[in-house]
Amino acid sequence: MEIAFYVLAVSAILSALAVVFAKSPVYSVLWLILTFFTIAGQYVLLNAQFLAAVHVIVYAGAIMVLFLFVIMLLNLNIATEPVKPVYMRAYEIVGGCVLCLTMVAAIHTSSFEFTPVNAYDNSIGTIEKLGVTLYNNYIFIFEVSSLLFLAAMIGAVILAKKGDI
Amino acid sequence: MNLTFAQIALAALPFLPLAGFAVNGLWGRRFKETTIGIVGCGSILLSFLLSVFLFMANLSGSFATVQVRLFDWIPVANGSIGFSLMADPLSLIMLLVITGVGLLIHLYSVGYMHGDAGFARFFAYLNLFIFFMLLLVLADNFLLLFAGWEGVGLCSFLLIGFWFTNESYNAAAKKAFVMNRIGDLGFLLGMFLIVFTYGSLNFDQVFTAAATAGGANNATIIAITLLLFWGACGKSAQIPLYTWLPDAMAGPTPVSALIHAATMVTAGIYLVARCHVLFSLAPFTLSVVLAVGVATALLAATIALFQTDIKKVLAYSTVSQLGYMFAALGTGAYVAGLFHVVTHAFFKALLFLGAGAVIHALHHEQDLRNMGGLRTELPFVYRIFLVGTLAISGIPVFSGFFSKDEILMNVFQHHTVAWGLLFIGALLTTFYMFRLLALAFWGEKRGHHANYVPMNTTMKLPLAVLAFLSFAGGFAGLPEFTGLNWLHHYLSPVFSDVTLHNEPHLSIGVELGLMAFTVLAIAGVIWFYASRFKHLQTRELNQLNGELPWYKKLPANKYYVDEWYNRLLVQPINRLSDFLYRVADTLIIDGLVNRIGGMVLSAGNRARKLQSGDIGIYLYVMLAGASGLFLLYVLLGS
Amino acid sequence: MALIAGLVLAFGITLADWGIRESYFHNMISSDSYSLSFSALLIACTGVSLLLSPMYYNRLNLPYMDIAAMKLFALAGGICIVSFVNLGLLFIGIELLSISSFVLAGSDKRNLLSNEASLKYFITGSVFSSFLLFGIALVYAVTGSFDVTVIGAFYSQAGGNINNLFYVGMLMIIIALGFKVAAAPFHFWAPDVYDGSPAMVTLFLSTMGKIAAFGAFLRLFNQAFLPVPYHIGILTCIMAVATMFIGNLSALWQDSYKRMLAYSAVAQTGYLLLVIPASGSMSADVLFYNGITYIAASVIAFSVLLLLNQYTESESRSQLIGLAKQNPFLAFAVTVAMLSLAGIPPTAGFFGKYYLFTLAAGAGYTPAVVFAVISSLISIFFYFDIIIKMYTGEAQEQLKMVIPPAYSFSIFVSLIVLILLGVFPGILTGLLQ
Amino acid sequence: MIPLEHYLYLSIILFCIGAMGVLLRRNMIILFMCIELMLNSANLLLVALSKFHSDNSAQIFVFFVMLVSAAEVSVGLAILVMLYRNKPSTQIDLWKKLKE
Amino acid sequence: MIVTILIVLPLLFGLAAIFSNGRSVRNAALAVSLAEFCLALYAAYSFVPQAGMQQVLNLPWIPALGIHYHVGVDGIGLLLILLTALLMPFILYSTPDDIPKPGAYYGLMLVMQAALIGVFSALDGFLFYVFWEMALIPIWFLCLLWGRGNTVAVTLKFFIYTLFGSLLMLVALIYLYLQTPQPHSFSLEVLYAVSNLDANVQGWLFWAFFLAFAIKIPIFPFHSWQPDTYVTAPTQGTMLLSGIMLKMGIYGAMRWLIPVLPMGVHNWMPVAVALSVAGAVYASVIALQQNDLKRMLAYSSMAHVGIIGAGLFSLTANGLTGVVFQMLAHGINTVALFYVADIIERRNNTRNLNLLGGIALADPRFSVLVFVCVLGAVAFPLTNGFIGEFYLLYGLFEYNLPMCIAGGLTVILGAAYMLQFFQKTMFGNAISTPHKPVYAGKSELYVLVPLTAIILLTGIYPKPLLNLAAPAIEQLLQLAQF
Repeated sequence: MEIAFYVLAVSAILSALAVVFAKSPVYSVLWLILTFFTIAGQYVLLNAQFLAAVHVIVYAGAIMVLFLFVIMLLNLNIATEPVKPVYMRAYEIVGGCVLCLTMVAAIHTSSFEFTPVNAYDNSIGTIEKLGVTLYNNYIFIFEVSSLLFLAAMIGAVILAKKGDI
Repeated sequence: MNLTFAQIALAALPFLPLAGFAVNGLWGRRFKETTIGIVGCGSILLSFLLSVFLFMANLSGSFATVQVRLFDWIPVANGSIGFSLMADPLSLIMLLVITGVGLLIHLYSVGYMHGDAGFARFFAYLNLFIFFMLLLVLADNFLLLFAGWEGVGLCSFLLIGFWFTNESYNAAAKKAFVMNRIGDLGFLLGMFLIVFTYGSLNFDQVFTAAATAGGANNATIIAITLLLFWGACGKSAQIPLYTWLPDAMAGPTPVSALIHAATMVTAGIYLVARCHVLFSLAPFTLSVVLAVGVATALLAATIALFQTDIKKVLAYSTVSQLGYMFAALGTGAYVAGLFHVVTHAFFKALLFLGAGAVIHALHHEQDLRNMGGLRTELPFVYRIFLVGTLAISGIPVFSGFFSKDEILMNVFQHHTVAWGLLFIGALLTTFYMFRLLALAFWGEKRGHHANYVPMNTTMKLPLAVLAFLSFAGGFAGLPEFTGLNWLHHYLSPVFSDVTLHNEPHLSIGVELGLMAFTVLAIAGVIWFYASRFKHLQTRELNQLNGELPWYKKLPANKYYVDEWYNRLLVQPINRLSDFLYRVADTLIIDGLVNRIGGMVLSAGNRARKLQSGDIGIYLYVMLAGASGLFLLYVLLGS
Repeated sequence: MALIAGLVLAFGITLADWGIRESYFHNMISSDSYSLSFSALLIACTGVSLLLSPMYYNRLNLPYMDIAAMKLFALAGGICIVSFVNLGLLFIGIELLSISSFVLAGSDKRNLLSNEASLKYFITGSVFSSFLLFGIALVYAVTGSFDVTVIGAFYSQAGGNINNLFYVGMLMIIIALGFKVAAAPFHFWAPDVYDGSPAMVTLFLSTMGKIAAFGAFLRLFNQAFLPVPYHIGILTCIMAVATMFIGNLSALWQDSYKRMLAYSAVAQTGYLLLVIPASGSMSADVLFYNGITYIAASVIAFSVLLLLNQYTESESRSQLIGLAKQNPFLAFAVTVAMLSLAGIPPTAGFFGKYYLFTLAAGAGYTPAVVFAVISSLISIFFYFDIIIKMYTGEAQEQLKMVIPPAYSFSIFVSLIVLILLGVFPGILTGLLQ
Repeated sequence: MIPLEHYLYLSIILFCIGAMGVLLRRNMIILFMCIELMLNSANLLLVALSKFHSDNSAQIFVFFVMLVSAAEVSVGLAILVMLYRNKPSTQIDLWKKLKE
Repeated sequence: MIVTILIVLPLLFGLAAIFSNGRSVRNAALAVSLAEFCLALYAAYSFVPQAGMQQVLNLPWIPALGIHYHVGVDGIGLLLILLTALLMPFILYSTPDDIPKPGAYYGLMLVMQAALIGVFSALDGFLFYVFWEMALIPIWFLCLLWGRGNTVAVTLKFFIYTLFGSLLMLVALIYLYLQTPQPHSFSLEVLYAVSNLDANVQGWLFWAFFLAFAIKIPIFPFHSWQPDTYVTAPTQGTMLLSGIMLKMGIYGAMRWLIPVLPMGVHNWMPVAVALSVAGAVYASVIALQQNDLKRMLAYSSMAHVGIIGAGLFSLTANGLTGVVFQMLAHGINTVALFYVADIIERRNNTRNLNLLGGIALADPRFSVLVFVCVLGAVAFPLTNGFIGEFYLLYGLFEYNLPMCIAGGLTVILGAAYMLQFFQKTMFGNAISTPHKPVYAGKSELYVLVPLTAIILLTGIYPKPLLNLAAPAIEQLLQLAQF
């Protein structure tokens, strides 16, 4: 079991790095899809099977397609990255690492022996359990998120539509 | 209130001149000159009559001292100081002198100021001066005395700068007032010390408390008396603060006569006499007073020798005579000092008015070098001037002899060296007075004055009266051994508690001897000068025009005291003020505030630049901020 | 007009159930006095901006209907985050508010500045929403629940020795909400977005957006992290003081009136941020009072800007010279607004600042108060510069504008609010105890 | 059983890689992707915690996070299209007019 | 109840006047200020000195925070209200009737009066602070809109400088408010009772308060705003500033600094006295060489006030009596002198002393009145200046001798520069004025004659005023002992 976790973890990290350092946008989109698959794998390990499926469908399927679509539409595939002076890139890398280190340090100081809230049961990932909690406790957030979608749609239309309005 | 008639008279006394001032001040311009004169002199006449009445009542023993409290003025410490007046023999004598001589001078100035634009204003100021002088003399507490004190200073400022279109006169007036103010500060500090130690400012309470406390020569008494004496020096022009008096001659001559000869300058002596209880408790201060008096007498006499302006000579002679009075007070002979005040008021007023007559006649000519030979042209003026000169030099029978002799007697008793110096001073006085007489009246006529302005009666009458008084004044205080010293007897209740000076009197023989010796010396000087005045005069005139020998140059330039004051005090303050304003105020303090403002604005400019516009930098700084917060958390948290 | 009617209805409803205190939907959202009062405030803001938008947009001949829709979505988001009980609702509400703000920021498509504003807002906004998510995850890790009351109980019951992760989670939430509220290190987006987006949107964002974010911030702290640990308190104080100084200092030299208002909004955030470390009984009251005065002052300040936009393109301060001669009423209103922002007594702003300083000093952060005082002194420079410009100098002719009824109504109402609250602050204090 | 720290560290690393990507890359598309990556790292942590606490409300939360990121991407790309129409490039360095 | 009317009447009328600018605003404003004066006289008449605070009115203003509209008057407050009510009609009457925007002008003046009376009668810390700052805005507008020269920079500096001080005072007041027992309150008695402050906290608080008052008074190092503001402000503004607003600082120190922080005051007393006396000497030396009339008067006012400050912090019974009396005397004298400066400037349209002269020739009556004012300023006996100066110097003398001598120095220097001013303007032959202008016409006399009469009257018979203040000063001294 552990080996699977570590393999998936390492591949996730590598593909994430590849996304960042890929030359052309299409390559980075593909690497990102790979990262999403590794994360979905992690979900399966954490016996959140349904979630993994949804994750793959939503991210890999919908969002990545949207990205590819936009790249193709505006043929942005040309890797016209203006090479920034080295010291700028160095600063940014160092900045990222410093952020990571400080967060690790902050977390490292804490002991991890907090207690789980309710008893262990490995069927929390199943659909009918999720469905129960989703439509009982979180129904209001569900409705608000529908509002969110509506807003996003109208927003996208306002911004991206051609024409003078 | 069962006010006796005396109290009403006392209460009314100072307010008559005030009424005169108000009338002349407000409606003066509408009146003709004569009405102004009537109002001005009338008010003084009335107050003179009232004071004569009070004097007679006091003489006839109906009251020792009369006191009236008009209203209470300022609550200080526990009691409250009232606006209250008091008349006792000491103040009555002063009263008589002020109102008497004042009346004569008022009459004189009607003629003298004839035709001047500010006629009404002149009389208003004169009346105001008399009001403040009366306030000073009749006050029964230090504060009211101080009010009168500064009041007279103010009037002298107004009157010195009477012809205000002339810049130098204004400067002289300001100098007089500021110098008086310096003296008044000492007086004020003395008053504070009195209230601080004795808890009140009323004379009787202070004096009884001082007497009971006793203990001569302790620090506070000396401090109080020294401060009061410092005030007196300011007002009566003694050594450190005398330079304003000669410049005060810028005012019209009646002013110089009234203020700078007869009344105001004697205020200092009146103060010391009034506080004789305190002064006698502090012998150290008395010795200081003696020393200052003698020094001033000598210094002023030497300077007077070389003055060419008729009024300057008389001014320095006044300073020197005041030195004599202070020397008398210094030896504790308060009565002698006062007697000299009275006689000096008479003959010095006479001399000033005489000089005024000369100036009036010669169309405002004041320089002795352009006079001469007036004996034949102005016979009347010459005669009264002669009487005055004889009086001041101390020729027997004349008033000056008796008062000056009494002072010399007391000083001899007390301190022979001081007597020697004063004796020399007396000789010098005689010398410069006769020099003045000779330059002005004897010898041939210099200068180009032809038609002399005639003097009308209003000027002649006061001169005549004053001449008589300078002649007869002396008999009020005949020498001690004759037992007829009326003044001593009259003032004894005031100075009854002066125990210090009743050691055995000199034997009559010694007194007579001394008297004879001084008279002979003075007669010698007169004979010496009268015989060769022509030769001395010519030598002096060409020396004055040409180069003065070294030993004469110093006193001629008044020992450069004025220049020293200027260089040591006036210039540094002005330079400091310039420096403070330009550098300290605008550059440093104001500059600092403006610089802080500027710094904030420049910080604003830099902060504005922080917003660089590039999203990359924004993200970078934001994430750096986040990690900074984490770091801070880790440091603070653990 | 239907919109306005709808809003007035909503306003009425919120005020109607003022008394009841219970939570709905499996305690996702609750209607205690805190949430209702702040929701009412937010509704009022949106109402004002909707009231003013038709005249503004007609000149730009942009259809304002869909912009109005976005504003209403933003309002919905705002109301959610102001009355949330579950952290999920907080996250979704903030996202809803942000997304509609991104769109609003970019609503004037042809203007490059507005595009740039929306880009900057979007990128930084989404980066920091992931911070918020991470924070919520960490807090969930320690307490095991998303419900704010449960977290609060867990935290107060655990007392001092709670797991360190909790504080890290709290810090990340502070960073995220700090961004949303434009606190110091995370304020870089605010000036550019407020300056870039059209004036009507800036008014909406700086009033509704900011107050909603502060409402959420304080609600979270009042409910969940009540005894604010001292070192976290100090961090927030440092952030607050930094915001004040950066906001005030950069506003000194601004030539453009709009950008000056942007920086002054950042500075006012600094003052409001002082409420967080001193959260406790009075803090809700203080925030509400300051919120109202800030909104009223911004409405007046921005309405002048909007009226100016009718006539001139340039937004520099010198447009205001001589305004007092043209129409004294507008000049008086702007003077009161500026005095209130600067914190000068007769206006409500002064009492707000005083109330805030008392709260902060009471919680032991007196040095922060001294810094706040100094920065408010710096703010006098530019607030009074406006007043001076209005009252001295000769008036340009084109300022002779006629104020449409909508504007004069909203200016009049906010003027009344500023003066009334200034003279009788007693009305509001003690409302939210 | 994999101890919880490992998930925590993994998600932090992913988060920081995403942050670094946002800093490094100038191209908007890549930027949006890195933002997605940061959000996913938080999702991962949430799922791990829900397993640990065996309480599935965290997983529901992940649902909503996915939903939010979808909405964000749509608005983000709309903004990108709008920007592209005005300036034909996806570099964010071109947008520098709003400053000081 | 009277005090509230005294505050509300001018406030309401002022606000009304600001918005109307009919021609008749001037005499309406005059009527209000005269009514105000009669009311103040009645209050003084019905005031019983020994009975401590009177006319007290205590309404809850912000109950949640324990802040009350708590207003009352005692000896010192009443005298200052009398001064304000007395000077206001003169200041209003002395405004030339061709000023622009008269409505706003008179409105601001009346609002100013309301705020000033509020400051002198507030017994609640918060109310005091609100009135304190409310007094700042009208004077700022007055100086900005009706002043001459670069009014913008000068008035802004003045406003920010004073605000800096008062904001520090606000922080100190808040700190004190939080030290009061639990249901915190701002009322005077409770603040007096706060006793758990140790020495260095009292030190900090002392400096916060002292800075606010020192900037307002102004005391030496914090005076850089004063000369410029007095010169650029319109004369009526300067009259307000130097006549009454300056007393706010002194009154504030007496009411809020000395009784509330006795230990702090005691520790820092020598510094405060030294600063004030240094300021007095500094200003009077500078005034000697000034040839701008108004700037010279500004420095002279600063010198007088330095002595008042020294008397205040010497904490002696006489010193404090002197402070109270000199406040009145100085108020009247500076208002009269600035009005004179205004008349001279308007006739010769120059303020340079070297170019003036010969006014005594042109208008002797005017020069006599000016002379009386100069005497008041020079502390000549029988004028009000002397009594104040006497008490102050005596109080200073009891405190320590060198300070008193330095104080005495300013009296001498004062005589020097005031007489110099008088001679340069009045005496000398007329230089610049071709025709013989009338300096003191009928309207000027209506202001100058009453003022000079008051100068002489209060100088000769100050007893009623001193009796009014004595019990209050007694009580203040008891509070100052710690």
